[in-house]
Amino acid sequence: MEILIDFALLAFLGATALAVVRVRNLFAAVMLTGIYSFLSASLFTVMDAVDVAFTEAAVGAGFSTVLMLATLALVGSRVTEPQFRIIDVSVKVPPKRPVFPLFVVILTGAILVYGTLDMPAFGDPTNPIHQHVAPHYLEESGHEIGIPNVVTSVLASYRGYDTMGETTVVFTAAVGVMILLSAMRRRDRFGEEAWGDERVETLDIGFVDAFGSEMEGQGEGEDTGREGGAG
Amino acid sequence: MELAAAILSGALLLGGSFFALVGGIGILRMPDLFTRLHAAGITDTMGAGLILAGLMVHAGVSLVTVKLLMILGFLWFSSPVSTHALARATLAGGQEPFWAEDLEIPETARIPGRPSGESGRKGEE
Amino acid sequence: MLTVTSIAILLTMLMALIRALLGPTVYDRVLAVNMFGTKTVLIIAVLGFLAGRPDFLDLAILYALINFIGTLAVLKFFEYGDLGRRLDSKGDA
Amino acid sequence: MSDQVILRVATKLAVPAVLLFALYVQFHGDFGPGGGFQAGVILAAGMVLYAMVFGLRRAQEVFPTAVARFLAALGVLIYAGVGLVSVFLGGDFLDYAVLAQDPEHGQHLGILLVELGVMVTVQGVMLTIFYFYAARGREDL
Repeated sequence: MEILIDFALLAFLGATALAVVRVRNLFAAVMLTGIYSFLSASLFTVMDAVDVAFTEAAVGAGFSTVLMLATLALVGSRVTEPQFRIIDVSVKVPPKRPVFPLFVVILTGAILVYGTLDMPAFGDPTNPIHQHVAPHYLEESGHEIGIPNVVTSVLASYRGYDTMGETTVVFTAAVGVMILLSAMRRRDRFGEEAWGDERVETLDIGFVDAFGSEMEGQGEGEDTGREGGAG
Repeated sequence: MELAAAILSGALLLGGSFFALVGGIGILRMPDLFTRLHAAGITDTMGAGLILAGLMVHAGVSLVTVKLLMILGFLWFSSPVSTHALARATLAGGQEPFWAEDLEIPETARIPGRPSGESGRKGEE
Repeated sequence: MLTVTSIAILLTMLMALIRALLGPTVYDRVLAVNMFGTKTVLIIAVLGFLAGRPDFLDLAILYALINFIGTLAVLKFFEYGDLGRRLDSKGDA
Repeated sequence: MSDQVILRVATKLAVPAVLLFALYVQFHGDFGPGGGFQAGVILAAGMVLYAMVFGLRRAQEVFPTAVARFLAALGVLIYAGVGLVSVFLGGDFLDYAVLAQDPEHGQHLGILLVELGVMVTVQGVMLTIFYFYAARGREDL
Protein backbone atom coordinates (compact mmCIF):
# COMPACT_ATOMS: atom_id res chain seq x y z
CA MET A 1 0.00 0.00 0.00
CA GLU A 2 2.68 2.42 0.94
CA ILE A 3 4.42 1.71 -2.32
CA LEU A 4 1.36 3.12 -4.09
CA ILE A 5 1.64 6.31 -2.09
CA ASP A 6 5.31 6.46 -3.07
CA PHE A 7 4.36 6.13 -6.70
CA ALA A 8 1.63 8.74 -6.45
CA LEU A 9 3.95 11.25 -4.80
CA LEU A 10 6.67 10.52 -7.33
CA ALA A 11 4.22 10.99 -10.19
CA PHE A 12 3.13 14.34 -8.77
CA LEU A 13 6.78 15.25 -8.41
CA GLY A 14 7.47 14.45 -12.03
CA ALA A 15 4.44 16.38 -13.23
CA THR A 16 5.43 19.39 -11.16
CA ALA A 17 8.99 19.29 -12.44
CA LEU A 18 7.80 19.21 -16.05
CA ALA A 19 5.44 22.08 -15.34
CA VAL A 20 8.22 24.14 -13.78
CA VAL A 21 10.24 23.70 -16.94
CA ARG A 22 7.35 24.47 -19.28
CA VAL A 23 5.81 27.46 -17.53
CA ARG A 24 6.72 30.82 -19.02
CA ASN A 25 5.75 33.02 -16.13
CA LEU A 26 8.61 32.84 -13.68
CA PHE A 27 6.32 33.69 -10.84
CA ALA A 28 4.23 30.63 -11.57
CA ALA A 29 7.47 28.67 -11.68
CA VAL A 30 8.31 29.88 -8.18
CA MET A 31 4.91 28.74 -6.95
CA LEU A 32 5.36 25.36 -8.57
CA THR A 33 8.80 25.09 -7.00
CA GLY A 34 7.08 25.52 -3.65
CA ILE A 35 4.84 22.59 -4.48
CA TYR A 36 7.88 20.61 -5.58
CA SER A 37 9.45 21.24 -2.20
CA PHE A 38 6.33 20.05 -0.37
CA LEU A 39 6.23 16.92 -2.46
CA SER A 40 9.86 16.06 -2.00
CA ALA A 41 9.56 16.56 1.77
CA SER A 42 6.61 14.15 1.81
CA LEU A 43 8.58 11.69 -0.29
CA PHE A 44 11.57 11.87 2.05
CA THR A 45 9.21 11.24 4.94
CA VAL A 46 7.77 8.17 3.26
CA MET A 47 11.28 6.90 2.58
CA ASP A 48 12.12 7.27 6.30
CA ALA A 49 14.67 10.03 5.76
CA VAL A 50 13.14 12.30 8.35
CA ASP A 51 16.14 14.53 8.90
CA VAL A 52 16.43 15.24 5.21
CA ALA A 53 12.71 15.91 5.06
CA PHE A 54 13.08 18.29 7.96
CA THR A 55 15.76 20.24 6.17
CA GLU A 56 13.70 20.38 3.02
CA ALA A 57 10.72 21.59 5.02
CA ALA A 58 12.66 24.25 6.88
CA VAL A 59 14.28 25.65 3.75
CA GLY A 60 11.50 25.04 1.26
CA ALA A 61 8.43 26.21 3.12
CA GLY A 62 9.58 29.66 4.01
CA PHE A 63 13.00 30.61 2.93
CA SER A 64 13.57 29.55 -0.65
CA THR A 65 10.27 31.07 -1.74
CA VAL A 66 11.24 34.35 -0.12
CA LEU A 67 14.64 34.38 -1.80
CA MET A 68 13.25 33.47 -5.21
CA LEU A 69 10.67 36.22 -4.94
CA ALA A 70 13.37 38.65 -3.95
CA THR A 71 15.28 37.61 -7.05
CA LEU A 72 12.20 38.05 -9.19
CA ALA A 73 11.75 41.53 -7.75
CA LEU A 74 15.20 42.29 -9.13
CA VAL A 75 15.07 40.64 -12.52
CA GLY A 76 11.42 40.63 -13.56
CA SER A 77 9.20 37.64 -13.88
CA ARG A 78 8.68 36.77 -17.49
CA VAL A 79 10.65 34.89 -20.12
CA THR A 80 9.70 36.38 -23.44
CA GLU A 81 11.87 34.66 -26.01
CA PRO A 82 13.15 31.10 -26.06
CA GLN A 83 16.52 31.28 -24.43
CA PHE A 84 18.43 28.60 -26.25
CA ARG A 85 19.59 30.75 -29.12
CA ILE A 86 21.08 34.18 -29.09
CA ILE A 87 19.55 35.98 -32.01
CA ASP A 88 19.66 39.50 -33.28
CA VAL A 89 16.37 40.95 -32.15
CA SER A 90 15.96 42.90 -35.36
CA VAL A 91 16.00 39.77 -37.47
CA LYS A 92 13.14 37.41 -36.89
CA VAL A 93 14.83 34.05 -36.91
CA PRO A 94 12.46 31.25 -36.01
CA PRO A 95 13.77 29.39 -32.96
CA LYS A 96 15.53 26.22 -33.93
CA ARG A 97 14.06 22.99 -32.69
CA PRO A 98 16.68 21.46 -30.39
CA VAL A 99 16.46 17.95 -31.79
CA PHE A 100 20.08 17.00 -31.36
CA PRO A 101 20.31 18.12 -27.71
CA LEU A 102 17.11 16.22 -27.03
CA PHE A 103 18.65 13.11 -28.57
CA VAL A 104 21.79 13.51 -26.45
CA VAL A 105 19.73 13.98 -23.31
CA ILE A 106 17.56 10.95 -23.97
CA LEU A 107 20.60 8.83 -24.78
CA THR A 108 22.40 9.91 -21.62
CA GLY A 109 19.30 9.28 -19.57
CA ALA A 110 18.89 5.84 -21.07
CA ILE A 111 22.50 4.98 -20.27
CA LEU A 112 22.07 6.18 -16.71
CA VAL A 113 18.89 4.14 -16.28
CA TYR A 114 20.71 1.14 -17.73
CA GLY A 115 23.44 1.74 -15.16
CA THR A 116 20.96 1.68 -12.30
CA LEU A 117 19.88 -1.83 -13.31
CA ASP A 118 23.10 -3.19 -11.83
CA MET A 119 22.65 -1.36 -8.56
CA PRO A 120 21.37 -3.23 -5.52
CA ALA A 121 17.69 -2.90 -4.72
CA PHE A 122 16.44 -0.24 -2.35
CA GLY A 123 16.95 -1.35 1.24
CA ASP A 124 18.89 -4.47 0.26
CA PRO A 125 20.94 -5.52 3.31
CA THR A 126 23.76 -6.82 1.09
CA ASN A 127 24.11 -3.38 -0.45
CA PRO A 128 27.80 -2.40 -0.29
CA ILE A 129 26.95 0.79 1.53
CA HIS A 130 25.53 -1.30 4.36
CA GLN A 131 28.69 -3.40 4.62
CA HIS A 132 31.28 -0.79 5.36
CA VAL A 133 30.83 1.70 8.23
CA ALA A 134 27.04 1.78 8.51
CA PRO A 135 26.82 -1.31 10.76
CA HIS A 136 29.41 0.22 13.04
CA TYR A 137 27.42 3.45 13.30
CA LEU A 138 24.17 1.65 13.97
CA GLU A 139 25.57 -0.79 16.52
CA GLU A 140 28.19 1.24 18.34
CA SER A 141 26.93 4.82 18.33
CA GLY A 142 24.62 4.00 21.22
CA HIS A 143 27.48 3.63 23.67
CA GLU A 144 30.21 5.49 21.80
CA ILE A 145 28.24 8.70 21.43
CA GLY A 146 25.25 8.00 23.60
CA ILE A 147 22.50 9.88 21.77
CA PRO A 148 19.53 8.13 20.20
CA ASN A 149 19.49 9.89 16.83
CA VAL A 150 22.19 8.17 14.80
CA VAL A 151 21.93 10.82 12.10
CA THR A 152 23.07 13.44 14.57
CA SER A 153 25.90 11.20 15.78
CA VAL A 154 27.14 10.65 12.26
CA LEU A 155 26.68 14.25 11.24
CA ALA A 156 28.29 15.94 14.19
CA SER A 157 30.76 13.40 15.49
CA TYR A 158 31.77 10.63 13.11
CA ARG A 159 31.65 12.96 10.14
CA GLY A 160 32.56 16.11 12.02
CA TYR A 161 35.09 17.20 9.40
CA ASP A 162 32.50 17.06 6.65
CA THR A 163 30.02 19.07 8.64
CA MET A 164 32.63 21.67 9.37
CA GLY A 165 33.31 21.89 5.67
CA GLU A 166 29.61 22.32 5.02
CA THR A 167 29.35 25.06 7.61
CA THR A 168 32.21 26.82 5.90
CA VAL A 169 30.48 26.44 2.55
CA VAL A 170 27.34 28.04 3.97
CA PHE A 171 29.45 30.88 5.28
CA THR A 172 31.11 31.25 1.89
CA ALA A 173 27.67 31.51 0.31
CA ALA A 174 26.90 34.50 2.47
CA VAL A 175 30.20 36.12 1.53
CA GLY A 176 29.49 35.50 -2.13
CA VAL A 177 26.04 37.02 -1.94
CA MET A 178 27.38 40.03 -0.10
CA ILE A 179 30.07 40.62 -2.69
CA LEU A 180 27.77 40.11 -5.65
CA LEU A 181 24.87 42.17 -4.45
CA SER A 182 27.02 44.98 -3.15
CA ALA A 183 29.39 45.19 -6.06
CA MET A 184 26.91 44.78 -8.88
CA ARG A 185 24.98 47.70 -7.55
CA ARG A 186 27.80 49.97 -8.67
CA ARG A 187 29.09 49.69 -12.19
CA ASP A 188 29.88 46.57 -14.05
CA ARG A 189 33.30 46.18 -15.56
CA PHE A 190 32.34 47.85 -18.80
CA GLY A 191 31.65 51.02 -16.94
CA GLU A 192 27.90 50.86 -17.24
CA GLU A 193 25.88 51.60 -14.20
CA ALA A 194 23.84 48.61 -13.23
CA TRP A 195 21.60 49.82 -10.47
CA GLY A 196 21.57 52.77 -8.17
CA ASP A 197 22.88 56.23 -8.73
CA GLU A 198 26.10 56.29 -6.80
CA ARG A 199 29.22 56.61 -8.86
CA VAL A 200 32.13 54.58 -7.69
CA GLU A 201 35.49 54.75 -9.36
CA THR A 202 36.43 51.08 -9.44
CA LEU A 203 34.84 47.80 -8.69
CA ASP A 204 37.36 47.19 -5.92
CA ILE A 205 35.78 49.81 -3.76
CA GLY A 206 32.54 47.94 -4.18
CA PHE A 207 34.20 44.81 -2.91
CA VAL A 208 35.70 46.53 0.10
CA ASP A 209 32.42 48.26 0.68
CA ALA A 210 30.67 44.93 0.91
CA PHE A 211 32.41 44.31 4.17
CA GLY A 212 33.00 47.81 5.40
CA SER A 213 29.71 49.60 5.09
CA GLU A 214 27.01 49.40 7.64
CA MET A 215 23.58 49.17 6.15
CA GLU A 216 22.00 51.39 8.70
CA GLY A 217 20.72 54.10 6.45
CA GLN A 218 18.40 51.80 4.60
CA GLY A 219 14.95 50.73 5.49
CA GLU A 220 11.65 51.92 4.29
CA GLY A 221 12.64 54.13 1.45
CA GLU A 222 10.69 55.95 -1.13
CA ASP A 223 9.01 53.72 -3.57
CA THR A 224 11.48 52.98 -6.28
CA GLY A 225 8.74 53.02 -8.82
CA ARG A 226 9.50 49.54 -9.93
CA GLU A 227 6.50 47.53 -10.91
CA GLY A 228 6.80 44.28 -9.09
CA GLY A 229 3.80 42.46 -10.47
CA ALA A 230 3.85 39.76 -13.01
CA GLY A 231 1.70 41.54 -15.52
CA MET B 1 -13.75 0.66 24.54
CA GLU B 2 -11.05 -0.18 22.04
CA LEU B 3 -13.67 -0.88 19.46
CA ALA B 4 -15.52 2.34 20.21
CA ALA B 5 -12.30 4.34 19.85
CA ALA B 6 -11.51 2.60 16.57
CA ILE B 7 -15.00 3.29 15.21
CA LEU B 8 -14.91 6.90 16.35
CA SER B 9 -11.45 7.51 14.88
CA GLY B 10 -12.46 5.83 11.64
CA ALA B 11 -15.59 7.94 11.40
CA LEU B 12 -13.67 11.14 12.06
CA LEU B 13 -11.02 10.22 9.48
CA LEU B 14 -13.68 9.39 6.90
CA GLY B 15 -15.49 12.66 7.60
CA GLY B 16 -12.23 14.56 7.25
CA SER B 17 -11.43 12.81 3.99
CA PHE B 18 -14.88 13.71 2.71
CA PHE B 19 -14.41 17.40 3.49
CA ALA B 20 -10.92 17.40 2.02
CA LEU B 21 -12.23 15.90 -1.21
CA VAL B 22 -15.16 18.33 -1.33
CA GLY B 23 -12.77 21.22 -0.89
CA GLY B 24 -10.54 19.82 -3.60
CA ILE B 25 -13.41 19.57 -6.03
CA GLY B 26 -14.46 23.08 -5.05
CA ILE B 27 -11.04 24.53 -5.79
CA LEU B 28 -11.26 23.06 -9.28
CA ARG B 29 -14.87 23.88 -10.07
CA MET B 30 -15.51 27.28 -8.51
CA PRO B 31 -15.60 30.21 -10.91
CA ASP B 32 -13.24 32.75 -9.39
CA LEU B 33 -10.66 33.17 -6.68
CA PHE B 34 -12.91 34.33 -3.89
CA THR B 35 -15.20 31.37 -4.20
CA ARG B 36 -12.20 29.11 -4.45
CA LEU B 37 -10.91 30.56 -1.20
CA HIS B 38 -14.16 29.46 0.31
CA ALA B 39 -13.64 25.92 -0.93
CA ALA B 40 -10.04 25.83 0.27
CA GLY B 41 -11.19 27.02 3.68
CA ILE B 42 -13.26 23.88 4.12
CA THR B 43 -10.24 21.66 3.72
CA ASP B 44 -8.35 23.64 6.34
CA THR B 45 -11.07 23.80 8.96
CA MET B 46 -13.30 20.75 8.67
CA GLY B 47 -10.94 18.54 6.69
CA ALA B 48 -7.82 19.11 8.76
CA GLY B 49 -9.80 19.36 11.98
CA LEU B 50 -11.60 16.07 11.57
CA ILE B 51 -8.56 14.18 10.29
CA LEU B 52 -6.38 15.40 13.12
CA ALA B 53 -9.15 14.65 15.63
CA GLY B 54 -9.36 11.15 14.22
CA LEU B 55 -5.61 10.75 14.62
CA MET B 56 -5.88 12.00 18.20
CA VAL B 57 -8.49 9.37 19.03
CA HIS B 58 -6.31 6.81 17.26
CA ALA B 59 -3.25 7.75 19.29
CA GLY B 60 -4.84 7.87 22.72
CA VAL B 61 -3.63 10.32 25.34
CA SER B 62 0.10 10.91 25.04
CA LEU B 63 2.64 13.43 23.85
CA VAL B 64 1.53 12.65 20.31
CA THR B 65 -1.92 14.02 21.12
CA VAL B 66 -0.39 17.25 22.34
CA LYS B 67 1.62 17.55 19.15
CA LEU B 68 -1.48 16.92 17.05
CA LEU B 69 -3.30 19.61 19.03
CA MET B 70 -0.43 22.00 18.35
CA ILE B 71 -0.59 21.23 14.64
CA LEU B 72 -4.31 21.86 14.68
CA GLY B 73 -3.86 25.10 16.59
CA PHE B 74 -1.20 26.40 14.23
CA LEU B 75 -3.21 25.40 11.18
CA TRP B 76 -6.33 27.08 12.45
CA PHE B 77 -4.27 30.11 13.30
CA SER B 78 -2.28 30.48 10.12
CA SER B 79 -4.68 29.42 7.42
CA PRO B 80 -7.34 32.11 8.05
CA VAL B 81 -4.56 34.67 8.21
CA SER B 82 -3.16 33.66 4.87
CA THR B 83 -6.64 33.42 3.39
CA HIS B 84 -7.33 36.95 4.58
CA ALA B 85 -4.06 38.21 3.16
CA LEU B 86 -4.71 36.45 -0.13
CA ALA B 87 -8.21 37.88 -0.50
CA ARG B 88 -6.89 41.31 0.30
CA ALA B 89 -4.04 41.12 -2.14
CA THR B 90 -6.39 39.87 -4.82
CA LEU B 91 -8.68 42.82 -4.34
CA ALA B 92 -5.74 45.19 -4.31
CA GLY B 93 -4.46 43.56 -7.45
CA GLY B 94 -7.62 44.55 -9.26
CA GLN B 95 -9.59 41.32 -9.32
CA GLU B 96 -13.24 41.99 -8.76
CA PRO B 97 -15.26 39.26 -7.11
CA PHE B 98 -17.38 37.10 -9.34
CA TRP B 99 -20.75 38.73 -9.33
CA ALA B 100 -24.03 38.15 -11.12
CA GLU B 101 -24.39 40.63 -13.95
CA ASP B 102 -27.52 42.39 -12.77
CA LEU B 103 -26.20 42.97 -9.27
CA GLU B 104 -24.12 45.93 -8.29
CA ILE B 105 -20.85 45.25 -6.53
CA PRO B 106 -21.15 46.61 -2.99
CA GLU B 107 -18.64 49.07 -1.58
CA THR B 108 -17.39 46.51 0.93
CA ALA B 109 -16.12 44.30 -1.83
CA ARG B 110 -13.77 46.96 -3.07
CA ILE B 111 -10.47 48.09 -1.81
CA PRO B 112 -10.85 51.65 -0.46
CA GLY B 113 -9.69 54.37 -2.79
CA ARG B 114 -9.66 52.17 -5.86
CA PRO B 115 -12.50 52.78 -8.26
CA SER B 116 -13.88 49.61 -9.69
CA GLY B 117 -12.93 48.70 -13.19
CA GLU B 118 -9.59 50.38 -12.98
CA SER B 119 -7.16 48.82 -15.37
CA GLY B 120 -4.48 47.69 -12.98
CA ARG B 121 -4.89 44.00 -13.17
CA LYS B 122 -1.57 43.05 -11.77
CA GLY B 123 -2.43 39.45 -11.18
CA GLU B 124 -3.60 38.69 -14.67
CA GLU B 125 -1.11 36.65 -16.57
CA MET C 1 -8.98 3.77 7.44
CA LEU C 2 -5.67 5.59 7.52
CA THR C 3 -5.05 4.34 4.01
CA VAL C 4 -8.37 5.69 2.79
CA THR C 5 -7.61 9.02 4.41
CA SER C 6 -4.19 9.23 2.84
CA ILE C 7 -5.63 8.44 -0.57
CA ALA C 8 -8.26 11.15 -0.10
CA ILE C 9 -5.58 13.64 0.86
CA LEU C 10 -3.50 12.62 -2.15
CA LEU C 11 -6.48 13.21 -4.40
CA THR C 12 -7.02 16.62 -2.85
CA MET C 13 -3.35 17.39 -3.41
CA LEU C 14 -3.76 16.35 -7.01
CA MET C 15 -6.66 18.76 -7.45
CA ALA C 16 -4.69 21.57 -5.84
CA LEU C 17 -1.81 20.73 -8.18
CA ILE C 18 -4.12 20.96 -11.18
CA ARG C 19 -5.35 24.34 -9.98
CA ALA C 20 -1.75 25.48 -9.59
CA LEU C 21 -1.01 24.38 -13.14
CA LEU C 22 -4.13 25.92 -14.63
CA GLY C 23 -3.90 29.28 -12.95
CA PRO C 24 -5.40 31.43 -14.46
CA THR C 25 -4.27 34.27 -12.20
CA VAL C 26 -1.25 34.20 -9.94
CA TYR C 27 -3.54 34.43 -6.93
CA ASP C 28 -5.07 31.09 -7.87
CA ARG C 29 -1.61 29.61 -7.87
CA VAL C 30 -0.88 31.10 -4.48
CA LEU C 31 -4.11 29.65 -3.18
CA ALA C 32 -3.24 26.27 -4.61
CA VAL C 33 0.22 26.30 -3.07
CA ASN C 34 -1.17 27.34 0.27
CA MET C 35 -3.71 24.55 0.18
CA PHE C 36 -1.04 22.12 -0.96
CA GLY C 37 0.96 23.08 2.11
CA THR C 38 -1.80 22.32 4.56
CA LYS C 39 -2.48 19.04 2.79
CA THR C 40 1.21 18.24 3.16
CA VAL C 41 0.87 18.76 6.89
CA LEU C 42 -2.03 16.32 6.93
CA ILE C 43 -0.39 13.68 4.78
CA ILE C 44 2.81 13.73 6.80
CA ALA C 45 0.78 13.26 9.99
CA VAL C 46 -1.27 10.44 8.49
CA LEU C 47 1.77 8.73 6.96
CA GLY C 48 3.52 8.89 10.32
CA PHE C 49 0.67 6.91 11.83
CA LEU C 50 0.52 4.60 8.85
CA ALA C 51 4.20 3.74 9.28
CA GLY C 52 3.74 3.46 13.03
CA ARG C 53 6.24 6.23 13.71
CA PRO C 54 4.43 9.32 14.98
CA ASP C 55 7.79 11.05 15.56
CA PHE C 56 7.27 12.50 12.14
CA LEU C 57 4.82 14.92 13.69
CA ASP C 58 7.61 17.42 14.35
CA LEU C 59 7.80 17.86 10.62
CA ALA C 60 4.08 18.55 10.42
CA ILE C 61 4.33 21.09 13.22
CA LEU C 62 7.11 22.82 11.34
CA TYR C 63 5.03 23.03 8.18
CA ALA C 64 1.98 24.23 10.09
CA LEU C 65 4.09 26.95 11.66
CA ILE C 66 6.11 28.40 8.84
CA ASN C 67 3.91 27.60 5.91
CA PHE C 68 2.32 30.98 5.81
CA ILE C 69 5.65 32.77 5.67
CA GLY C 70 5.92 31.80 2.03
CA THR C 71 2.33 32.79 1.31
CA LEU C 72 2.85 36.08 3.06
CA ALA C 73 6.00 36.76 1.08
CA VAL C 74 4.15 36.15 -2.16
CA LEU C 75 1.31 38.43 -1.22
CA LYS C 76 3.56 41.15 0.01
CA PHE C 77 5.50 40.91 -3.21
CA PHE C 78 2.30 41.38 -5.16
CA GLU C 79 0.76 44.12 -3.13
CA TYR C 80 3.92 46.14 -2.67
CA GLY C 81 6.43 44.80 -5.16
CA ASP C 82 9.10 44.75 -2.51
CA LEU C 83 9.86 42.52 0.44
CA GLY C 84 11.53 44.94 2.78
CA ARG C 85 8.83 47.55 3.18
CA ARG C 86 6.68 48.07 6.23
CA LEU C 87 3.26 46.67 5.59
CA ASP C 88 1.31 49.76 6.51
CA SER C 89 3.31 52.31 4.53
CA LYS C 90 1.46 51.65 1.40
CA GLY C 91 2.79 54.43 -0.75
CA ASP C 92 1.24 54.62 -4.14
CA ALA C 93 -0.02 51.04 -4.35
CA MET D 1 -2.62 53.78 6.75
CA SER D 2 -3.39 51.60 9.73
CA ASP D 3 -4.55 48.58 7.76
CA GLN D 4 -3.07 45.09 7.80
CA VAL D 5 -3.92 44.85 11.48
CA ILE D 6 -4.65 41.16 11.16
CA LEU D 7 -1.28 40.38 9.65
CA ARG D 8 0.59 42.40 12.20
CA VAL D 9 -1.18 40.86 15.19
CA ALA D 10 -0.83 37.38 13.72
CA THR D 11 2.87 37.98 13.14
CA LYS D 12 3.35 39.19 16.69
CA LEU D 13 1.85 35.93 17.88
CA ALA D 14 3.58 33.69 15.37
CA VAL D 15 7.17 34.94 15.58
CA PRO D 16 7.77 33.86 19.21
CA ALA D 17 6.28 30.45 18.45
CA VAL D 18 8.56 30.05 15.43
CA LEU D 19 11.65 31.06 17.39
CA LEU D 20 10.74 28.76 20.26
CA PHE D 21 10.16 25.90 17.89
CA ALA D 22 13.57 26.53 16.38
CA LEU D 23 15.14 26.11 19.80
CA TYR D 24 13.15 22.92 20.28
CA VAL D 25 14.49 21.63 16.98
CA GLN D 26 18.01 22.57 18.00
CA PHE D 27 18.03 20.88 21.37
CA HIS D 28 15.77 17.99 20.47
CA GLY D 29 17.99 17.08 17.53
CA ASP D 30 19.70 14.42 19.64
CA PHE D 31 16.44 12.52 20.01
CA GLY D 32 14.36 13.25 16.96
CA PRO D 33 14.71 14.85 13.58
CA GLY D 34 16.39 18.19 13.46
CA GLY D 35 19.64 19.81 14.37
CA GLY D 36 21.65 22.92 13.93
CA PHE D 37 21.02 23.57 10.26
CA GLN D 38 17.26 23.26 10.48
CA ALA D 39 17.12 25.33 13.67
CA GLY D 40 19.17 28.08 12.07
CA VAL D 41 16.94 28.22 9.04
CA ILE D 42 13.80 28.33 11.19
CA LEU D 43 15.23 31.12 13.33
CA ALA D 44 16.04 33.08 10.21
CA ALA D 45 12.57 32.38 8.84
CA GLY D 46 11.04 33.86 11.97
CA MET D 47 13.08 37.01 11.51
CA VAL D 48 12.17 37.12 7.84
CA LEU D 49 8.51 36.99 8.79
CA TYR D 50 9.03 39.88 11.17
CA ALA D 51 10.93 41.85 8.57
CA MET D 52 8.29 41.33 5.93
CA VAL D 53 5.44 42.56 8.09
CA PHE D 54 7.09 45.27 10.14
CA GLY D 55 9.57 46.46 7.60
CA LEU D 56 13.25 45.96 7.04
CA ARG D 57 14.24 48.92 9.16
CA ARG D 58 12.55 47.65 12.30
CA ALA D 59 13.89 44.18 11.73
CA GLN D 60 17.36 45.63 11.49
CA GLU D 61 16.86 47.50 14.72
CA VAL D 62 16.05 44.18 16.36
CA PHE D 63 18.74 42.25 14.56
CA PRO D 64 21.26 44.50 12.81
CA THR D 65 22.99 43.39 9.66
CA ALA D 66 26.34 43.69 11.35
CA VAL D 67 25.21 41.24 14.02
CA ALA D 68 23.98 38.79 11.39
CA ARG D 69 27.32 38.98 9.60
CA PHE D 70 29.17 38.60 12.87
CA LEU D 71 27.12 35.52 13.76
CA ALA D 72 27.78 33.98 10.36
CA ALA D 73 31.49 34.07 11.10
CA LEU D 74 31.12 33.26 14.78
CA GLY D 75 29.49 29.90 14.13
CA VAL D 76 32.36 28.66 11.99
CA LEU D 77 34.71 29.91 14.68
CA ILE D 78 32.82 27.97 17.36
CA TYR D 79 32.96 24.84 15.26
CA ALA D 80 36.67 25.10 14.52
CA GLY D 81 37.30 26.23 18.08
CA VAL D 82 35.81 23.03 19.48
CA GLY D 83 38.17 21.12 17.23
CA LEU D 84 41.17 23.14 18.36
CA VAL D 85 40.27 22.80 22.03
CA SER D 86 40.11 19.05 21.65
CA VAL D 87 43.57 19.17 20.07
CA PHE D 88 44.91 21.17 23.02
CA LEU D 89 43.34 18.71 25.43
CA GLY D 90 45.32 15.95 23.84
CA GLY D 91 42.91 14.43 21.37
CA ASP D 92 42.59 14.60 17.63
CA PHE D 93 40.97 17.48 15.83
CA LEU D 94 37.21 17.34 16.52
CA ASP D 95 37.62 14.35 18.82
CA TYR D 96 35.08 15.32 21.45
CA ALA D 97 35.88 12.43 23.78
CA VAL D 98 38.56 14.46 25.53
CA LEU D 99 36.29 17.40 26.30
CA ALA D 100 34.94 15.92 29.54
CA GLN D 101 35.92 13.35 32.12
CA ASP D 102 34.38 10.35 30.42
CA PRO D 103 34.21 10.05 26.64
CA GLU D 104 30.44 9.85 26.38
CA HIS D 105 29.91 13.15 28.18
CA GLY D 106 32.61 14.64 26.04
CA GLN D 107 30.80 13.52 22.94
CA HIS D 108 27.55 15.06 24.23
CA LEU D 109 29.23 18.35 24.98
CA GLY D 110 31.09 18.39 21.68
CA ILE D 111 27.97 17.66 19.63
CA LEU D 112 26.02 20.32 21.51
CA LEU D 113 28.67 22.97 20.84
CA VAL D 114 29.18 21.96 17.25
CA GLU D 115 25.45 22.03 16.52
CA LEU D 116 25.31 25.43 18.19
CA GLY D 117 28.01 26.63 15.84
CA VAL D 118 26.11 25.30 12.84
CA MET D 119 22.91 26.99 14.00
CA VAL D 120 24.60 30.33 14.60
CA THR D 121 26.29 30.29 11.21
CA VAL D 122 23.22 29.22 9.30
CA GLN D 123 21.05 31.81 10.97
CA GLY D 124 23.55 34.56 10.36
CA VAL D 125 24.07 33.54 6.75
CA MET D 126 20.38 33.23 5.94
CA LEU D 127 19.55 36.57 7.51
CA THR D 128 22.46 38.27 5.80
CA ILE D 129 21.35 36.94 2.45
CA PHE D 130 17.78 38.04 3.08
CA TYR D 131 18.83 41.51 4.19
CA PHE D 132 20.98 41.95 1.13
CA TYR D 133 18.25 40.77 -1.20
CA ALA D 134 15.51 42.80 0.44
CA ALA D 135 17.62 45.93 0.47
CA ARG D 136 18.61 45.59 -3.17
CA GLY D 137 17.53 48.16 -5.65
CA ARG D 138 16.73 50.72 -3.02
CA GLU D 139 18.00 54.18 -3.56
CA ASP D 140 19.02 54.75 0.01
CA LEU D 141 21.17 51.67 0.38
